[in-house]
Amino acid sequence: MSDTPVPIDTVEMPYVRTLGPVISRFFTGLRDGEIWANKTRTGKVQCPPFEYDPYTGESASDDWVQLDGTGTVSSWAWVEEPLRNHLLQEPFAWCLIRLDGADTDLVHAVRVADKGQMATGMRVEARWRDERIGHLRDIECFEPA
Amino acid sequence: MSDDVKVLNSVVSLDYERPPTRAARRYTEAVGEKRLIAHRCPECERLYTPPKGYCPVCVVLTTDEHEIEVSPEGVLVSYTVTNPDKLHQQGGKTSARGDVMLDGTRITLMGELDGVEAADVHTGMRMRAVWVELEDGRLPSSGGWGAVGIKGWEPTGEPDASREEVQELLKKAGES
Amino acid sequence: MPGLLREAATRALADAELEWSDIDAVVFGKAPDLFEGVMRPELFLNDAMGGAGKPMFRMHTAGSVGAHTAIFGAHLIESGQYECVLSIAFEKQSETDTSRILGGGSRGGAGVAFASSIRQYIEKSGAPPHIGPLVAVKDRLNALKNPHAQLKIPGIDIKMVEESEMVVEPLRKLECCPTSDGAGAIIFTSEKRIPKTERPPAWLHGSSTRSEASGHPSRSWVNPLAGQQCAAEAYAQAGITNPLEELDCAEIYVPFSWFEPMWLENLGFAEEGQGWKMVDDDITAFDGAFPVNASGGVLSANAIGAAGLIRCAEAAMQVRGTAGEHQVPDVRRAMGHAFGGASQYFAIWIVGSEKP
Amino acid sequence: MRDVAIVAFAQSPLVRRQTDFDEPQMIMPVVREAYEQSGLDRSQIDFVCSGSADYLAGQPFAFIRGLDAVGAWPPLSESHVEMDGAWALYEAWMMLQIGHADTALVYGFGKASAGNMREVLTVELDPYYLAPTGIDCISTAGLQARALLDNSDYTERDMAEVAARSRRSAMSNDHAQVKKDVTAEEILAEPYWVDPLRPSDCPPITDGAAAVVLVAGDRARDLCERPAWIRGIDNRIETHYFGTRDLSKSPSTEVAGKTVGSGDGIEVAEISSTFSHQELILKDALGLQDSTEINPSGGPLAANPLMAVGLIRIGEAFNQIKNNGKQRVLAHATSGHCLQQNLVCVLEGD
Repeated sequence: MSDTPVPIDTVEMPYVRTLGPVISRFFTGLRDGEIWANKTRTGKVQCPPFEYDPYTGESASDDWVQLDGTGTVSSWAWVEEPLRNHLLQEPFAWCLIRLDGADTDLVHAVRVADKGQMATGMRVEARWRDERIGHLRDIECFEPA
Repeated sequence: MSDDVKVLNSVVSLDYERPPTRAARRYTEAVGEKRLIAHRCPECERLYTPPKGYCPVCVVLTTDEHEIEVSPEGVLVSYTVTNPDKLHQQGGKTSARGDVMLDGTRITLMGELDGVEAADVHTGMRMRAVWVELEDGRLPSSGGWGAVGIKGWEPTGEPDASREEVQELLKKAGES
Repeated sequence: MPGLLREAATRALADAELEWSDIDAVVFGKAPDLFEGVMRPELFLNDAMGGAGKPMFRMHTAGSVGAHTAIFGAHLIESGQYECVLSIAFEKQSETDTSRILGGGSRGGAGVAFASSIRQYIEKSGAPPHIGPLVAVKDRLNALKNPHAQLKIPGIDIKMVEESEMVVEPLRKLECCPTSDGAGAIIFTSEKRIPKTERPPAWLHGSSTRSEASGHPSRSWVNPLAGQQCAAEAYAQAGITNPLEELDCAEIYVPFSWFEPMWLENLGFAEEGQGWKMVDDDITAFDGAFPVNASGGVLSANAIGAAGLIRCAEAAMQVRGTAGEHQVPDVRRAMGHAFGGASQYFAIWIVGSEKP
Repeated sequence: MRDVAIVAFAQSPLVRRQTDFDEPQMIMPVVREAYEQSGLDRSQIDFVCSGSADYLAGQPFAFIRGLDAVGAWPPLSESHVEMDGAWALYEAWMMLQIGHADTALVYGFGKASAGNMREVLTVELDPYYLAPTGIDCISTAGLQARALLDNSDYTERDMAEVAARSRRSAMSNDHAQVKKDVTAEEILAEPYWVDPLRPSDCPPITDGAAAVVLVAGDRARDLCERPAWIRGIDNRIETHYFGTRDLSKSPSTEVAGKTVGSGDGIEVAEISSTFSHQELILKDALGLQDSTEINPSGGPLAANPLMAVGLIRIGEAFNQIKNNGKQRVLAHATSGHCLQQNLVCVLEGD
């Protein structure tokens, strides 16, 4: 009886997450092929945007700026074997990307032909999906600019 | 504005492996043989079924040597009639669930009441276990608040316990 | 989720006339993470709670968690280590089917487990069947006075409750709590930092938590020892010997109508077997001698993780005199109470309008 | 501040998969050992606090079963944090500070083996911006390691030295899971897992439990030959989204460390450096001198029972005072990805 196989128990729950005004605006922009950032009251441009200044809890300002989807890699980690939920299902780099005009970094994927092309400070640009739904995956990934 | 993206649909799906403990495996085997086993705490003599492999009152582990067989029959000490539709349960009919206190123990086990109309259910009825069928040597997944390995309870047809006897059982169960 | 929390937090800050920067530490509470599908969501919600750079704690003690969250916030102040603490709790149950999580699968929900102990209570105490509906009507009428209550049923009466469908015998639909989204926030300060507002503070006179193991045959679901002991310790701290005389009202966690008489006994407001008579005699009604759940209680809104904190906050509002339309007159001392698990986790606080 | 000391510490075997025991069975012997070490009977414990997380087992209310393991009958004055047991210790310490209790039992437990931790810990991230990308804990640590390599003089060799030393130190720790006489060269020869991390830069998956007994005042000396006095304990959290902070630093650790005097005469530090590069970040944030011995137990790289691993650091630090004659030691616990939240405590002998 000791060799009874262990059953796999899948805990699966669907969630319909209401977004609130700020994330809603950001995701609506992504669906429309646009990247929007908002400003904290101290003028810091956050992308992705938050309802608040993460450092103080103060509400963010109502100022929004549109970014053009190009940016610079601040950090990266190369994944040779993606997990089933990863953004890309081929070898790629997770990256922190400082979009031009933003003061914070966006976490996303960068696709290059070869790991040797990856470097901190490299310039990248967003590659959009044709069919967009209002999700971070509307940007398929970033690619060298 | 009406076509703004208002929600994010996501599915959290995670796989878990939770190997059964030795006590749970032995309990399952016994259920397959339509037997009910329990562990008796060596310190306070409280009985636990399914066996936990420990006594939470005395903080001691229990093992095979503390295993005993208990009667799968007892007295209905409480019940409720549920309308499954209202609780997102499977099935659609009104059903009764009850707590049965096993003979010679202070253990009450909850389960569906079978073989009796909901309107006829009353405390004091003598009940016996209706066993689940094992699937590949395993208990079908149940979860929830029901007893493990026991699908429910059906009347034995024996005479009822009196209201006084039921109160006495409940009182005995509450003693430390 | 962040917006829901911030709605509560910013209102608490406004009530206290304080800023985010005044907060020294954050205590956060909610019930199971599976409800929202985020493991330890305080980690991401922290920024929305103004927690960055501060100490932050996450409580989880099942349904009693909100009250634990409040009590631990008070402890941080009591220690002298902090001057201003935010205790905040929430639940957002609408994003998935939380009954699937509570029921642990397909075989029933919490109501099924509790209905059984309610039947035991009824059989043991000899309470007449209309007691449950009476509680339901009272709490729902109270809810009409509370702008934050979720369920408002104008004109509700016994007949309406008794004619509502039977969900889990003996509980009818209108005797059960709804599924709710909600958040609550309480701000604590040290004595020297009490905000100079027109609204007086509530003072903590006593608090207690008690838990008991679920899985053994000696325990009672009807009158749990942990609840009795929890109340006894809170009374001892507050110097209370006769709670019914010395408290002016209470906010008790009553998710199903019959829990009111059960808990009245468990908390020492009535002798064992007599709690239902207090209900029957309208003593716990809004204009009774000892109003219970003047806010409408959990029967009118049950954002599980927040509900206990809101009970504590409602008790505080009563002693502060800030409860608005559901203010009970002349409240000097009040109880906030919560329970969780299989009637095994209890947390109570007693607040007063005077410094103890 | 009231004097509060640790007088007992026990831990389970720390193993890849505990197949014999479920959670209560895993905790129970540990709790019994802690009671016995302290000389206190269960009835003499005023307050109990635990740390665990539901998502480790994928079941709500994991802590309710944990309560079965400590003898919660008759009822206990009790609480639970959905955090590492180190934070449960903070809550218990607070109960002793305010005089609501004179003794406390603290425990933490987790069976990380039940789920796929790389996927489970993704659920710990922002559900709008991070979790939907599927980014996992090895990848987030990789981003942090790269940020450190880019923004400091540290190299992958420094990381490998940490990883190798941890596994060698673990050889003298009976409870550790990964013990190996390994060199930095051997680790540098490993292929990357998530570049710049190699497998040996990452922690094992571990099942385990730990318990600590706290006592206030002189009574601690009666119960323990050499109690460890909690001279300072603080915890701080940082912003969540990685793009809003400098991952190469740990300002929350720095602030908590300054509050408790981490830079001053620490002989031994037991720190929750879950990944090799995190030891380098933490060492700098805490202001530890080169003379400070770090993780003689092997640390999380040798055994990483989630929700107990931080409490074990405190317990191991206590053992340094009790068994090794050390006078001033430090323990650190962490929570979340990339050192988001950190707890630091300084213990002293008499």
